[in-house]
Amino acid sequence: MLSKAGTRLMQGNEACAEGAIAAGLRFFAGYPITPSTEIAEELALLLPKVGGKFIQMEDEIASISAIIGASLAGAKSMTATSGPGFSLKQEGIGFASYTEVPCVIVNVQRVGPSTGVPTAPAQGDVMQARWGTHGDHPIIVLCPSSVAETFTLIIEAFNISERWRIPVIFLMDEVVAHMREKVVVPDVSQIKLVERPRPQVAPDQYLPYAAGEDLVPPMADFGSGYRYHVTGLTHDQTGFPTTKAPEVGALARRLDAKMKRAAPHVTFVDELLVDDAEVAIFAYGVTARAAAKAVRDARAQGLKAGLIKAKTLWPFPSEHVRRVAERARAIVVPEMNMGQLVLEVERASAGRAKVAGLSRVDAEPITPDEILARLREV
Amino acid sequence: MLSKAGTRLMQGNEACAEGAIAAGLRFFAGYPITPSTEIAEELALLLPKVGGKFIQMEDEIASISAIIGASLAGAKSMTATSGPGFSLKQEGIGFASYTEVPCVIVNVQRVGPSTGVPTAPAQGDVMQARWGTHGDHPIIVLCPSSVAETFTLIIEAFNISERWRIPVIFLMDEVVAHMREKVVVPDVSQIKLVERPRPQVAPDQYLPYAAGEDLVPPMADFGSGYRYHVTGLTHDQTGFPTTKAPEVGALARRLDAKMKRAAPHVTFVDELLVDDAEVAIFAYGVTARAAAKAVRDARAQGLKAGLIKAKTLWPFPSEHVRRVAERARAIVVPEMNMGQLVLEVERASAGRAKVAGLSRVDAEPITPDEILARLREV
Amino acid sequence: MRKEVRLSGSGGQGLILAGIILAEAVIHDGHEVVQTQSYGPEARGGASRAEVIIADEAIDYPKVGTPDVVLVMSQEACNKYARQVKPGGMVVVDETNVKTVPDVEEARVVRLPITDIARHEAGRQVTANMVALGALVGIAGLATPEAAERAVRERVPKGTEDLNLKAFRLGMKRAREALGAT
Amino acid sequence: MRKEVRLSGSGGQGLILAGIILAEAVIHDGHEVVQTQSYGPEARGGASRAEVIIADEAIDYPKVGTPDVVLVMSQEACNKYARQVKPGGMVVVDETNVKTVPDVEEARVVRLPITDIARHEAGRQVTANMVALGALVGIAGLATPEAAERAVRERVPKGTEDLNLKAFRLGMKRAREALGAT
Amino acid sequence: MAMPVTHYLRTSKMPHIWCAGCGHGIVLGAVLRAIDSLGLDKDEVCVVSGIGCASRAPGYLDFNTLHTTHGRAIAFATGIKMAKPELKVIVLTGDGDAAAIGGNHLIHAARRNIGITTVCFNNSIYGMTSGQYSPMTPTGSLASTAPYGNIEEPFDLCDLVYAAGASYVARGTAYHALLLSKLIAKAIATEGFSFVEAITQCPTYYGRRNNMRSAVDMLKWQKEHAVPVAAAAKMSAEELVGKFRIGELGTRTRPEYTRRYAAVIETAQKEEAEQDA
Amino acid sequence: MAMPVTHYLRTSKMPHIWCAGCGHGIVLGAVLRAIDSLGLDKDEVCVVSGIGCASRAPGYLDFNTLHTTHGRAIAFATGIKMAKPELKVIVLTGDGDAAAIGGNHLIHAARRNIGITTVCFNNSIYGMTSGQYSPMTPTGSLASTAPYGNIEEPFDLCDLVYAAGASYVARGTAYHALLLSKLIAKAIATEGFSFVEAITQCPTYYGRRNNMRSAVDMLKWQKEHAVPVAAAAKMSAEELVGKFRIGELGTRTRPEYTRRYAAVIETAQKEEAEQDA
Amino acid sequence: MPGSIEAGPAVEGRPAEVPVEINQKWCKGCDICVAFCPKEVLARPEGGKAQVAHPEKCTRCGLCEIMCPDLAIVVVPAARKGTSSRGQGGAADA
Amino acid sequence: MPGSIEAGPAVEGRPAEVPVEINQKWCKGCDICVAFCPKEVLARPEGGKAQVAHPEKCTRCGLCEIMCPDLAIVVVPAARKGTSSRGQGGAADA
Ligand SMILES: Cc1ncc(C[n+]2csc(CCOP(=O)(O)OP(=O)(O)O)c2C)c(N)n1
Ligand SMILES: Cc1ncc(C[n+]2csc(CCOP(=O)(O)OP(=O)(O)O)c2C)c(N)n1
Ligand code: SF4
Ligand code: SF4
Ligand code: SF4
Ligand code: SF4
Ligand code: SF4
Ligand code: SF4
Ligand SMILES: [Mg+2]
Ligand SMILES: [Mg+2]
Repeated sequence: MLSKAGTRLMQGNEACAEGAIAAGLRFFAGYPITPSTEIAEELALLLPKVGGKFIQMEDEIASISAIIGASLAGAKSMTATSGPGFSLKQEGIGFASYTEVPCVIVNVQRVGPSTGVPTAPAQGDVMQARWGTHGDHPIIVLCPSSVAETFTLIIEAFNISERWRIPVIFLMDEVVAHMREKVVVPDVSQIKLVERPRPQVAPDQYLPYAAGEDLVPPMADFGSGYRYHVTGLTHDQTGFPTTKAPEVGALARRLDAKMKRAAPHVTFVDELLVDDAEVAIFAYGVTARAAAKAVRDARAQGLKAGLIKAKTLWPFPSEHVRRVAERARAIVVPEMNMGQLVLEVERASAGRAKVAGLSRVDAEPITPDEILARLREV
Repeated sequence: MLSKAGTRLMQGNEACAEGAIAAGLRFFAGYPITPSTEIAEELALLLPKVGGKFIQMEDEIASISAIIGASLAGAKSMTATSGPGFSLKQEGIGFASYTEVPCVIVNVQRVGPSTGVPTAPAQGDVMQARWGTHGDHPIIVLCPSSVAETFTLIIEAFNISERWRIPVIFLMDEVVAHMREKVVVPDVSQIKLVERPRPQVAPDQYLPYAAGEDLVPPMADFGSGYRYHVTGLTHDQTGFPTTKAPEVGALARRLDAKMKRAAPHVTFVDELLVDDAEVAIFAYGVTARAAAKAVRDARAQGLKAGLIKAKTLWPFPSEHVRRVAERARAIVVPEMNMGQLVLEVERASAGRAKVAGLSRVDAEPITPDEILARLREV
Repeated sequence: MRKEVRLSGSGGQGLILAGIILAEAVIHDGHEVVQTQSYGPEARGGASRAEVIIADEAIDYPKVGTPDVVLVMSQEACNKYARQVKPGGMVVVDETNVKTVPDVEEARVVRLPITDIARHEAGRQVTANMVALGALVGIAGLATPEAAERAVRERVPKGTEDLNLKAFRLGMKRAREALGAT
Repeated sequence: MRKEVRLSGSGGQGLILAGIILAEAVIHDGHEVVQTQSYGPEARGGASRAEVIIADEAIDYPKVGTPDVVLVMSQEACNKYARQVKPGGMVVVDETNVKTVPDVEEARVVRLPITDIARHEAGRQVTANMVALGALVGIAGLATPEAAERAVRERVPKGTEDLNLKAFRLGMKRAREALGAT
Repeated sequence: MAMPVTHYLRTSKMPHIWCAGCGHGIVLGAVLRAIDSLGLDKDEVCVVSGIGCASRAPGYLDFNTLHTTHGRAIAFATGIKMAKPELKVIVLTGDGDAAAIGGNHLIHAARRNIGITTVCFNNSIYGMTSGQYSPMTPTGSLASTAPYGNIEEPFDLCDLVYAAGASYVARGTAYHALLLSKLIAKAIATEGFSFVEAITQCPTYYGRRNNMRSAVDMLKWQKEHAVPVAAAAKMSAEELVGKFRIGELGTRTRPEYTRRYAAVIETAQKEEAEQDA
Repeated sequence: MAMPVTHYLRTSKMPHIWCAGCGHGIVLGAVLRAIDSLGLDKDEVCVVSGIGCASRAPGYLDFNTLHTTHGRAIAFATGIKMAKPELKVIVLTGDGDAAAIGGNHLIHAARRNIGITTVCFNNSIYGMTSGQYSPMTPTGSLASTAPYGNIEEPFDLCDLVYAAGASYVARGTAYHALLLSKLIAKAIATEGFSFVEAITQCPTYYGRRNNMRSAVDMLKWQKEHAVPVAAAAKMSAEELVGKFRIGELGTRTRPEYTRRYAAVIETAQKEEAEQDA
Repeated sequence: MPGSIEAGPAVEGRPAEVPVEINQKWCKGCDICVAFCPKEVLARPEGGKAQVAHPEKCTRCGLCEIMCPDLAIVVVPAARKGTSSRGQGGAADA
Repeated sequence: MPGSIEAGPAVEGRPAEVPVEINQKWCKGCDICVAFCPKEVLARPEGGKAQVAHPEKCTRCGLCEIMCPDLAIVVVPAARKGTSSRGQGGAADA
C-alpha cells in the first residue's frame, strides 16, 4: 500500500499520510480524533514498512511532546489532530517554535468551538493556528484545497519546517480530509527533499543557537556527538537560559526576522484571473474550489471576477491582497467561520478596496452560488 | 486581611484576589505559576473566611474544568495562570464560551513563548486571548494598568461574565501584578454586583439555551430543581446535541450576535487629550502608563499628543480608533510584544492615519522616552 | 460533462465501498472524479451515503447538489433522497428493501430486486453492493464495464474477486433488462 | 514631586519588607506611591532589590529610572547600584557590609554601620532592615516619622513591634547624626 | 427497585445512539438501578461525562447532566462537588476518556478522596472514533491503529486507582449486570472517591476485529473470563492468567475531601472572627 | 567510580542555582555516580526534564540535555527513545512535575514499559514557584497555598508507578546518597521503564514553613523516617505509620516497548516484501 | 422516591399473560435477550426486533430486562403474587 | 569509560596531606558536610564556606563528597595506598 508512483484514488487524509512519508516522515505520535483519525490509522500501517515509527500517545499534549523529542533525535516528525486536540497542543507548539525544532502539526478542522460537530467541516481555526500559543512566535500555516494538493503541500510542509526550523501547521478541513480524488503520485526520485541545516563545525565549536546569514541555526541530532542543551526558557546562542535584556530581545528579534526571511520562500498563492478583476475573491481550503467555480460563473455572466487562492495562510500573503486591492473594487472573503482571515484582508487592503466577508457556519460548505451572489452584491 | 473599606497598599495580584472576592468569587481552582501565584496564595487564605472554596488542582486543564463545573453549580468562579497555563486552558475556555458558563480567567503575562522568562513582563498573549481556542467563540478581554484599576476592573469582569454568560479573560502583566500601589477599597455596599440571569419559568418549561431579546439564555444552577443538559457539542435551544444545519448555524450566529450586543456595555476606554491630537497613542496595561507620561511630555514640548487607553482589548474598541484616525496624523501603538494589537489598530484605521508599532521584547517595560521619540518620528 | 451520483441505503450494505470502486473505475477511464461520503452519527447504524462526481475536467466544487443518478437501497434512503434527483435523471431502486417510491417527476425510476439478486442469484447477500454497482454502470453509463471490473478486482478482498464480479455482472445485466422494460 | 528610592542588598536582609513599610508610610502621609521589587533567579539567594516611587500626584510610569535615594546593604549591590543615583541624590551605605564605595559624583554618600547597629544596639541582626528604614526616613525625608512608625507597627509580626520600632528609631537617630557629620 | 429505569430516562431522547448490542446500555441500566436502589432524588444527582460513546450516557438521563471535554469529566465534577457537596456526583466515562487522556484527573481525584463516583465503561477500545486501541486494549488485539497487533499492555485500572488512594474500587461486567448494579450502588453510597470498572463490549469495533462476531459472543467471553474475587483468592497466579477479577477489589476509610474542606472553612472563619474581635 | 562527578558537569555553568542546602544537588550527584558506575559514554546519554528547581538539573550536565515544558518530560523522552532506542534516556523531574501535571505521562510510560529511567526529586513541595503544596506534600503540612494545613493525602508514588506497570521501582533519600546512587544505577540498567523516587529537601520553602530550620535537620528527618524494605517487611502496619520504605520496592520483567516496536517493523517489512513479491 | 412501588407506564393495565414487554421502538435486535433468556421465551425474526415467543415459559427472572442494552425490556410483575423481578435489580444494602 | 581510573583535575598534583578539597566557588555554606562528617574534620565560620579544619582526622570515608549538594567536595585518594573513596560511590553491580 505504500505510495508507488502512478495514478490513484486517495482520500485526503490518506494523501496527507502518504505524502508525509514521501517527505521523509519517520516518526508520528498522535491521539485519535475525528476527522483526522485516518491519518494516524494509515501511518500505523505504513510507517513500520519504511522503518519508521508510530505511537499512539495518551493524549495530544504527549503527542506533540513526543514528536519534538523525536525530531531532536533526528527523525522527521509529525502529529495530527483536530480542534480540541489542537487547542491542547498549543503549549507544545510554542516550545517547538521557540526552540526551533522542525515538525509538522496537522489540524483537520471541524465545527467548533469545543466539541462542536466532530464530523462536519469548518474553517474556524485559522486565527488560532497563528495565535494559539502564548507569546510571539514564528509559525507557518499551509492549507490544501484538494487531495492532490494535500499530497504535494504536505511535502512542502516538511521541507519548509526542516529548512527554516519553524513548526508548520498543516490546516485541512473535513471536506478535503475525507473526500477521495485522483492523485498522481510522483516517482520518489522526483520528490525534492530538504534536510535541516546541520552543524559544519566540530562539537566543541558548536553554538546551537548561533545563526548565520539566513538566521537559521544549524541543528545537531541528539546522540550524534554534539552534546548541547535545549530549553524553552529564553536562551542565548549557547542554548542556555538567559534573562539579560539584550539577549532576551535578540532572540525574539531573530525569530521574527527569520520568519520574515522565510516568508517569500513559503508563501504559496494561486491567482486566477485577478489581473483585470473588478471584484476579487480571497479564499482557501475547500472554499477556494467553490470560489473558482463562482469566478467562472461570474465571468460567464460578464462580471470580471478573480480569485486569490491562498495555500499559505500564515505568513499572510498581504502583498497579493494589496496588489489586488489596488485595482479591484471589492474583495469577497468566503470562509466557513464568522470571519477570520477577512480581518487580515481588510488590514492588508488598508481601505483601498471594499472588503466583504461571507461566512457560513452551519456545518455545510459554501456553495459557488452563494459566492456568486455576494460578488454581484458588492 | 479581608478587604475592609479604606485605603491600603496592595500588590496587583492581591488586588485581583480581593477584588474578585468583593465581586462575589466563591470558588477558585488553580495551579501555581509565576507571576500569577500570589493570586492563588491570597485566595487560599481568604476564600474560606467568606465560606468560599479554594482548590489547587493537578494542572491548569483540571483548574479551568473545575471552575466551569463550580459555576454550573452556582458559584462565581475564577482561575488564574500565566502563558504556559493559559495555553493549556484553551480547550476549556472554548467549552465555557460555547456552553455560556460565566467564569473569569486571569492571565498574568510574562515573557514567552514557551517558558520564556517567568519573572519578566510582556504583553505577548493579547492575540491568544482572543483566538487561542479553536472555532469561533465569544470572549471578552479586560486589561488593567494599575493596582487600583485591577481591583475595580476585576469586579467588572465578574459582572460582565455573569450578565452576558461569556468567559472574561483578565489579562494582566507582570509589572501590574507584582507592584504595590494605593487602593481605595470601597465599602461592600458601594459595590454593584451583577448576577447571571436565572430562569423565570418552572423547571418543565425551562429551555436552557433559548435566549430572549438580549440573546442571553437564563441559567439555572445544577441542583436547584432545573434538570437540564449541558454539552460542548453543538446544541439546540433545549441544550441537546444537534447536527442539523439550521440549528448549528443558529447557535454560532446567536453567540456572535450576543457578543456584539454586549460590546458597548463591556468596552472600557479612557481617552486622554485625543480631541485635538495630531498624533495619538493606543496603549494598554503598564505600557499605557508610560504612554500617559509621553503624552504629557509631548504636550510640554508643543506636540499635540493624545492617548487611547484601552481597558477592554476584546471586543476591540475599533470605533475609538476609527474616530481618532480620522483626525490624527498617526497612531503609535507601543506594546511589549512584536506587534499584536497594532494589527487591529491598522485594520480599524483603514488607511486613514499612519499606524506605527513600537515593540519592546527584552523583558523590560517600554519607557515614556521611547514612546515620545516614536511620536516625534511619525 | 459533470455527473453527480448518490448511493444511499443503510450501514452495512457496503455502499461506501461501491462508491469508491465506482470512483476508481472513473479514474481508470481517465476522467476526473471526487468521491465523498456521509459521516456522523448517521454513519453508525442507520443511514449511509456515498457520492461520486464524475467530470471531464478538474472538479471545483466537490459536493453533490442535485444528483443525476440516485441509488436507494433502503426505504428510509428512498424517502429522503429519491426526490432530490435532477430532472431528467435516474433513480435506481432496490425493490427488495424499498416498498414505496415517492412520485419522482421528470426522472426515470428503475426498480430492481438488488438484494434478492445478490442473495439468490449471486449467492451471498453481502454482494448487493456489487449488484448495485453493476446496475449503475450498466444503465447510467458512469464508467466503462472494463474499468469497473478492473476496479472491483483490485479493491475487493483477495479470494472474493469472482464472487463479486459475478454479482457485478448480474447487476449490469439485470439492470439493462429492466431499463428495457420500463 | 517625584522621588525614586532603591533599596538593595542581598536576600534575607528584609529589604522588600522595608520597601513595603516605606510605601505604606507614604500612603499614611497621603501621598501617591508605587513599590516594586526584583524577581527572578536573583530573588532567590543572591541579590535583592526593592523600589519605591513617591509622588504628589498619580504616578504614571511605575519603574525607577535614576533613583534619588539608593540604599546599599551589600558590596555587590553597592557596586551595581550606587553609581546609578541621580545627581544631587543620596546614597545610604551599610558600612558593616560594604567596604568600598565607588566614586559617586554629585551625590551625597551617607555611611552607617547599619547591620552592626541592628546586631549590637537594637539587639537582633534581623532588624537591620528597620535600622535602614529609619535612616531613610530620618535623612531623606521620604515619609514622616509618625507615618513610618505606624506602618512599622502594622506590618511587623505581632509581638515584635517594640523591637522593630527601637531599631527604626536607632536608624533615624544615627543617620541624622551621620548626616550632620558628613 | 422502586421505579423502572424509564423513570430516570429522558425517554424523548431514546432510542440511544449506541450500536445494536453495545454493552454501554447494559451498564447504563445498572447505573440507574443502583441509583434507584438508593432512593436518590433526581434533583440531588448530577451526572458528568467526558467524550466518547460511553460519555454520551448523561444525555439520556433525567438528572443534572453535563457532557464535558474529552478526559476532563472528573475535573469538572470536582468543581461541582466543591461548590455543592450535597450533590451526588457521578461520572460516567469510557476507558479512553478515563484512562488515556483523563488518567491524571482520575488518580488525583482518588488521591484527594473527593466524594465522586466514577463508573468507567471499559470496552477496551476507542469506540467513538472507530476503534483505535486504548490503554485498556489487551496486548495482541487488533485495532485500527494496531494493525500488527497491540504491543502495549493494559492497566489494571482498579489496582491503579486503589494505589492512588480511592476509598472504594470494584469491577463488574455487562454480563454480570446485577452484580454490577450492586457494586455501583455501594460505590455511590461510599463517602470518598469510588470507582467501578465495568467491562463491556463494543461489538462494532472491538468484537468485529477480534474474532468475536456478536455482542452475545462478547458477553459469553465476559462470563468465561471473569473470576469473582473470593474465587480468585483461592486460585494460583497461573490459573488467573488471562482472567480478570470481579467484585469489590479494595475498600478503605479515609476522610472525604469536601468534609475536610468544611473544616478548613470553620478554622478560617474562627480565626477571622478572633482577629476582628 | 572511574570519573569524578565534575567529569559529567558543565563546570562553566556551576555553581548551580539551587539554594544552600537544597537536596537536589545531592540527588544529582547520585545520578552522576550511577551513570559513571555503568561506564556510559556521554554521547549515549540523554537527559530530559520538565520545569521546576529539580528540572534545572540537565543544564549542568554534559550530555544531550533537554529542558522541556512543565510535566511533559517523559512524553518528550518517549519521542527520543522511539527515534533512537540506543540512547539511555533519563528523566530528571520534581514531585510536581512528575506527579501533579505530569502524572498521566508517568503512568502511561510505566504501562508501555518504555526504556526510560525517571528519577523524581521529591521535596514534597513546588520549590520553583515558592512553596505551594504538591501531590507529595504530607497531610497537615503548611504551604503557601495550604495556610490552614494541607488537607490532601500524598501519593505513594512508587506503589502507583508499579501498579501502572513499571519494570523497576525504588525509593531512596538524599541522606542515603550512596544507596540512592546504587538504586539509580540499577534503574538505568533495567531494560523497561524504571522509576526512582528520591526523597530530598527544600529547606527554603518546605523546611522553613514546617519547623525544620535547616537542611541538616531535614536530612536527619530523612534518616529517622526511612525504613529499609527488608526491615519494613518485619514491621507491623502501626510501626510503619509516619515512616516510609526505602530500597527496591518492585521489580518485574516485561518486554521493553521499543524492542516490541522493532518486532512490529520486522513484521510489517516482511509483509510488504511478500506483497511486492 | 415518592409514589408507589409499582409505578411507571410499563406496568399499568397489562394483561396478566404478557410477562415481558419489549419496546419495539427501542429494540435494536441485538439478540442478547434471546441468547441469554434461560427459558427460551424470546425469539427474533431475521432482521427484526425481539418478540415474546413463549410467554408461558417465562419465570419472570428479570435477566432479559437487565441485560437489554437498549433498555427496551420490562418484565411485568405477576399481578399481586410473588415479588417483582425488579426487586432483584438493586438489592444492594449499601 | 576510556582513560585512567584516577583521571580528572581534582586529583593531580595535590599534596598528600589534604584529604578533602572544597571548591570555595561552589560551596554555599549549607553545613551539611560539617554536620555529617563522622570525624568532625570540617568546620564553617559564621557566614562563610566550609573548611578542612582537622585534616588529620579524616578517614577519607567519602561521605562529605556524596552529601555535598553543591558538588563542591572531592575526597582526594590517599596516594598509592588504599582504595579511592570514589570507588564507594557507584559500586552497584547492575
Ligand atoms: C481532546 C480530544 N481528543 C480526542 C478526541 C476524540 N475522541 C472522542 S471520543 C474518544 C475516545 C473515546 O474512547 P472511550 O472513552 O473508551 O469511549 P468509547 O467511545 O469507547 O465508549 C476520542 C479519542 C476528542 N473529542 N477530544
Ligand atoms: C504549564 C505550567 N504550569 C505551571 C508552571 C509553573 N511551575 C514551574 S515549576 C512548578 C512546580 C515545580 O515543582 P516540582 O516539580 O516539585 O519541582 P521543584 O521546584 O520542587 O524542584 C510549577 C507549578 C509552569 N512553568 N508551566
Ligand atoms: S462503536 Fe462500540 S462503543 Fe460505540 S456505540 Fe458502537 S458498539 Fe458501543
Ligand atoms: S527553592 Fe527549594 S527546591 Fe528550589 S532550589 Fe531552593 S531549596 Fe531547592
Ligand atoms: S436485548 Fe433488547 S435490544 Fe437486544 S434484541 Fe432483546 S430487546 Fe432487542
Ligand atoms: S424474565 Fe427471564 S425467563 Fe422471562 S423472558 Fe426474561 S429472561 Fe426469559
Ligand atoms: S556540604 Fe558542600 S556546600 Fe555545604 S558547606 Fe559543605 S562544602 Fe559547602
Ligand atoms: S571523607 Fe569522611 S572523614 Fe573525611 S572529611 Fe569527608 S566525611 Fe569527614
Ligand atoms: Mg472505550
Ligand atoms: Mg518539588
